[in-house]
Amino acid sequence: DLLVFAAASLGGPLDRVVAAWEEQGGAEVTVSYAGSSALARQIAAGAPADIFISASAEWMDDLEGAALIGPGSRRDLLGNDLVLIAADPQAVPVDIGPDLDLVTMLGSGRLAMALVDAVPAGQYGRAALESFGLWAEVEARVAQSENVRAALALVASGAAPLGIVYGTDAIEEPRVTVLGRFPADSHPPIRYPAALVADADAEAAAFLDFLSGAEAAAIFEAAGFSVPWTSQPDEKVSP
Amino acid sequence: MTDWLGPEEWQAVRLSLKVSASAVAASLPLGLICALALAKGRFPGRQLLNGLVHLPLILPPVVTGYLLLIAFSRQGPLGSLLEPFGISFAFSWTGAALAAAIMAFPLMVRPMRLAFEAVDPGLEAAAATLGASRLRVFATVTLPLALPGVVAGAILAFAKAMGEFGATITFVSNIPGETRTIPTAIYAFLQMPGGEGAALRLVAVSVALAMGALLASEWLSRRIARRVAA
Amino acid sequence: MTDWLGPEEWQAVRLSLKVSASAVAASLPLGLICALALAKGRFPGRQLLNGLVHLPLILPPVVTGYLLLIAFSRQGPLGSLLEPFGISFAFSWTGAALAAAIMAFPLMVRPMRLAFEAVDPGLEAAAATLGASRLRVFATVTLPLALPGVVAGAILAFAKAMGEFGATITFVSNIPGETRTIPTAIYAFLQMPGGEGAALRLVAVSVALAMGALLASEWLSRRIARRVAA
Amino acid sequence: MIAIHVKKRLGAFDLDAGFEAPPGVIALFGKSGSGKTSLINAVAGLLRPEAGRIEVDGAVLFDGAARIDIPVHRRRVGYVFQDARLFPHMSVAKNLAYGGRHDRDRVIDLLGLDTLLDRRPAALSGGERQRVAIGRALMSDPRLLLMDEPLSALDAERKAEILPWLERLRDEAGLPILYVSHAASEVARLATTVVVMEAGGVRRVGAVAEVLSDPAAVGMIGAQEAGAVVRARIAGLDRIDGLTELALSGGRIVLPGRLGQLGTHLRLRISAQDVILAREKPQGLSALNILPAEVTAVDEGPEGAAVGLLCGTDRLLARVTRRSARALRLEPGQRVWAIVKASAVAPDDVGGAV
Amino acid sequence: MIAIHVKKRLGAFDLDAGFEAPPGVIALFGKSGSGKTSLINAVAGLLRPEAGRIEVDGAVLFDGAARIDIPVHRRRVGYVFQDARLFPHMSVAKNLAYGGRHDRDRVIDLLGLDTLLDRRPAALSGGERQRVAIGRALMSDPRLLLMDEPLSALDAERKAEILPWLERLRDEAGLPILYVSHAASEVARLATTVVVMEAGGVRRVGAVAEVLSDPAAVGMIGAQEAGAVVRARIAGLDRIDGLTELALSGGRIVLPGRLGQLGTHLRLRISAQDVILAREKPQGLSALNILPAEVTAVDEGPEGAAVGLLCGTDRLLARVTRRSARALRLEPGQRVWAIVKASAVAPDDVGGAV
Ligand SMILES: Nc1ncnc2c1ncn2[C@@H]1O[C@H](COP(=O)(O)OP(=O)(O)OP(=O)(O)O)[C@@H](O)[C@H]1O
Ligand SMILES: Nc1ncnc2c1ncn2[C@@H]1O[C@H](COP(=O)(O)OP(=O)(O)OP(=O)(O)O)[C@@H](O)[C@H]1O
Ligand code: MOO
Ligand SMILES: [Mg+2]
Ligand SMILES: [Mg+2]
Repeated sequence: DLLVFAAASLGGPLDRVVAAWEEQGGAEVTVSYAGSSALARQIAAGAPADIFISASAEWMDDLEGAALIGPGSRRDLLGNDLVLIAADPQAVPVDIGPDLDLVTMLGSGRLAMALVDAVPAGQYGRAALESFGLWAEVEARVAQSENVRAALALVASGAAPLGIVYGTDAIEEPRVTVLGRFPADSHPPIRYPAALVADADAEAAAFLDFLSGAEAAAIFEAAGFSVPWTSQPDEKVSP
Repeated sequence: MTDWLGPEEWQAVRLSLKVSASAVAASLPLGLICALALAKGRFPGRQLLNGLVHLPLILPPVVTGYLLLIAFSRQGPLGSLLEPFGISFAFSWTGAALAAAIMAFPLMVRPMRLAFEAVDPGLEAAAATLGASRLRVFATVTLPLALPGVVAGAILAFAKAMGEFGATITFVSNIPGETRTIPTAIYAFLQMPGGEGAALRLVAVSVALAMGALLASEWLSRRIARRVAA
Repeated sequence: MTDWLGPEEWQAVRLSLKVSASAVAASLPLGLICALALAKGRFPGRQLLNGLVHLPLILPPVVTGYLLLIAFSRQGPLGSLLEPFGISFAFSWTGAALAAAIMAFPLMVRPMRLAFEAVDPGLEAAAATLGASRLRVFATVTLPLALPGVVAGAILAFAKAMGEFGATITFVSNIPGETRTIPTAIYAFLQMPGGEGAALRLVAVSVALAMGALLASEWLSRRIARRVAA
Repeated sequence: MIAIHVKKRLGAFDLDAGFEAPPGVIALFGKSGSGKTSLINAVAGLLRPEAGRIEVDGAVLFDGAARIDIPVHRRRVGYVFQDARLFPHMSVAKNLAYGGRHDRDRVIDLLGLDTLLDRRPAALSGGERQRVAIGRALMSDPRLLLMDEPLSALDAERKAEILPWLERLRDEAGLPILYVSHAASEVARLATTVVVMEAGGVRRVGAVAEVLSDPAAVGMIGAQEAGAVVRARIAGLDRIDGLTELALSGGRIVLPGRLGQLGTHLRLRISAQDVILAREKPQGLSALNILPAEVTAVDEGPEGAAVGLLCGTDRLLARVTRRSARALRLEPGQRVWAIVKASAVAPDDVGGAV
Repeated sequence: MIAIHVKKRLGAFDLDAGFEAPPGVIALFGKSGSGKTSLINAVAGLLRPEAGRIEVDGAVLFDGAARIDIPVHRRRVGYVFQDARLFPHMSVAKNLAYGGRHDRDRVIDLLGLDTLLDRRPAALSGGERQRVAIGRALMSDPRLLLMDEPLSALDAERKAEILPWLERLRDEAGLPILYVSHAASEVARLATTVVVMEAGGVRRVGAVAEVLSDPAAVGMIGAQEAGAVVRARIAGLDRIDGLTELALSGGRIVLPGRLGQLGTHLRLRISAQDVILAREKPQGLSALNILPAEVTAVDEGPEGAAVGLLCGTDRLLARVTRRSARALRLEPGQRVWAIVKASAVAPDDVGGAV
């Protein structure tokens, strides 16, 4: 049996990948979803996890630094992008760049984001706005949520007129309208690194490979994730 | 002390105190009414009221935050009701206080209710024979005798409000100076690798404040209890 | 009902009941001792004990979970102490129960303490003159008379345990069948696009269960109160 | 006029009591558990009867048929509870003033409360507590006073101080009092009407002089407690010996102490055990009080005989052994001498009905 | 032997009381607030004295100097509180059995508790509660009984039933009893020793016969309550009239009722107001009890004179008006006739010290 620690935002598609794996006769997989920080700390405290899928590179770096992950097993499993969403269904798409007049668009409202210092989605969003020189003028107008799903809820409920969330979040929320996508180069690449936990066995390695395989890729892509490794297949490493 | 907490953290501390105190002060009258109704009332729907009061305790805080968000958004049932009056809790410290008040409400009501139930009905009857109306009996006999429990409930609620996080951040988000209370700041630090140190400093402040409140409440209850029983 | 909750959700429901009930049952003796010590004891460090008991209420749950994680990890001060005995709370349902017990502890102790304080010392003195030792006085007079408060505390703690999320997920993660209680399952659903429906179903179950417990407690307390006062 | 009729079931106990009485002090007399407290609780409004009617001086406090049920706090009843029920969080002064400050200084003085005013009830003795409770009820200026064994926790001296004050309340303020007591001497001193209760019902109602002087009632009241009540006028005062001479309808008697102004009227309780009977007028006795009387009834019981006497127009009661009754050939119509050692004497005003 | 010496400051009140007394019933007599309850609380262990020593029948319960302080539950004191303090969550039966089941059936029968056994205390009347409290203390088989005005809530009939039982406890079981009461008649019937308290201190200690027959003590005890206690032997029984003839040291008297077995000894309280004095032997009185006596002391007070008498070897007490005292020329050494209407009479066993 395998225990996978995965960032909570991977919920739906990862469950489907696990189902596909088990259907093919793979070992039973249990997934524990929580915030990446909590999972990383638990692994550091000796959690019996076999695989860790983080929503941020930082926490994976942290574990790698402490030699808690299988050497060479780390890979960027998934990618994502950032979108600007609006509560107003009639809102017209905009060009996302240095000319974006977010302040005017917000009016008296707030811009919903995840915590800009602490939660990856917020950190990426802040980097993007900084790269356009927009951060200084909107900083005071940002409402920061505990996680990106809460930011999405702020917009979906109409509490905030605009928000910055992952593309995958916007897909399944009918109450929000995507106004535009942030260019990939406006923020550090959004990556979900995955790795084996230090003393994982061969079965875990097999599942990690399955996660990186074509069948899994199809499922993740259907959910809106990008699959960066498909363009760099030779970076795959087997333990 | 000013050295090891930055200005933003001090702001969070001040805000937390303001939010928690306001939450307790504003919900106290309703809390008393609910406690009294649950303790002495015999009306249909009493069980329902009891359940309602306890709901925030049972629900994960994030869910409570979501429900508040939905209810008080501009299109929400309560938000649309209040909007014509210019009342809005969205993204303001009053919203944080509302969230804290709701989360702390069950903790406020329970001890008060128990205290009201423990007041000897014989003394209330004696007051009535001396010509005291129901209201006067309450104000001069029931409430003073239940005061240790009432204070306990209020301080308990204050402590809970100081620690409330999930519902607050979900409902009113985290806006420095407006809704960024101590727990949100702590949460943010804990999300960052290496943020533990800063988080623990804030934890220390938070613990000190709430302990101070608890000590004060103990001292107060004992004074009251001495007045009442000795 | 089985249609609209999947097997995994049923698992979470069963687990939540097991975790909450175990948490309350296991912490009840300590809760009684603490409540009694705080109500009747006059010893140095009473204020410290009082503060300690309330700590989980004041701290954001995530912080409590984090502290538990550090304390009970294999290298942690408590974890290393318990390891030789084969006791481990790490990532098992017992850990979830521990987290729930600690988070619910202040809510358990407060009403019990108030109830103990409200017991007429004259009756305890009467029991002593009839030859009852301290222990017998407690078991036959103090405890029965405080029973409504004790039951209130236990049920309140149960309700809180049913809703506990932050400390649990931080301490023992969110492992289906082992540590995935209703609130963590709700959290996981809320993180998934389109998971709100499933989350709301679980919220409904959670509310129904906790309300059931509350109703049962009301009924029980009233029966006890009638036995005690009428 | 006070008219009380109540029906109420309490567990296995059935309260079904009714009586009417003129204003004054109505003594509720009866064994433990006979329903006295329940009855005055109904008058106070603390116990809601299933049916009945309670009227005090023209004011209807309760009427089951007319659906009248005045709330407790509007009934203006001063209630001295069997357990004092002081407010534990208030000083004695605050307790006293809770219902009003009617006649404050006199009440404090009478009940000896001045040194207690700053104390909390927990620091009072049992008797002190009861005194405060009495003061609190009096100061609320009630139209009806309910007293449930108010004096049983007090020492004799304090009792002797408080009783005249209650009498004055009854007479000067015209305050009706419903008074529960086990002590016939208290009842005799205070009561206008005696209501004897038994098992939730009223067994006997009547003017105090009539009930207490009835040989047939001795069994109900208790042999030790039986005794007649008569009205007397102060006919002389002996300042040197500190004596008061009283004129009864059937003769004069002398009592120790200065009992009042010349010419005023007193109520006199003459305990049945304090009356000695003689066929011939005795000489040289320390008891100076020898009255001619006629035997009206002899009620023989297991422990002796209760003898009803007519002395002038006053009814007296004597208890003698059966042997004495035979030796003196006591039978209705027989003329005897009654030698009286009057014990409990209460000054009573001219207006006071006996 | 019971030896109690305690010092304790309670707010402004200073308890500093000490006395020694032979086993039996020690009556604590004193005004409200004189410290009676505080004193027995110290004996029970509910109030810790600052200094002192408490010894009961050789067992040291407290000794400040030797740092002995037996915990309450090991003192084996049965305490009947001024407020009954029944356990509200237990039935009467459970309350009774809480401290033990000593002599259960007799206690239940005596106190008339059989119909109450299944009730909760809240459904009891005031007197019923006190009876249960007495039963509970008795059933715990104590080595010392503390009773704080236990009978004041009871009616005369019930009192008359319970008193002989307490007497039997004292005599048969040899159970020492510390008894607080305001009623001298209770004290006279029960007490072996009388302790008069005032303002936290002991004002007088002595054997009951000695204290109660001392004319100088009349002021402390109350004029109404004063009266001597004597020892008498049953010298004759009159079955037809239901009389008992008693032999005192100074003569014979006849009392109503069958008071015991021929030849046994009784304790007899003769209230000072029940004694009439005469210079010549009176004839044809209903009071058959005429004893020759010698005046030993005359104590004149504002309301009359207390006269000490020696009748055989028994001391009696009479209260007469000052006018009578003069008319009869009462002075020490004067021989008089005492006419007795004995009222409260308690059967007492031969062994009972008077
Ligand atoms: N805790 C206390 N603080 C101050 N004064 C007290 C305290 N407890 C008792 N007293 C005072 O001590 C005195 C003695 O009280 P205690 O109860 O012993 O009297 P008592 O003789 O039993 O009177 P009673 O016959 O009225 O019951 C009273 O004047 C009372 O007010
Ligand atoms: N709630 C109740 N349930 C059942 N029985 C009750 C209840 N309340 C009172 N009783 C019974 O009713 C009867 C009358 O009680 P009440 O208190 O009126 O008596 P009382 O005449 O005042 O007696 P006491 O002189 O002893 O105070 C008692 O036998 C008592 O046990
Ligand atoms: O319990 Mo919560 O998880 O954040 O307040
Ligand atoms: Mg009563
Ligand atoms: Mg007392």
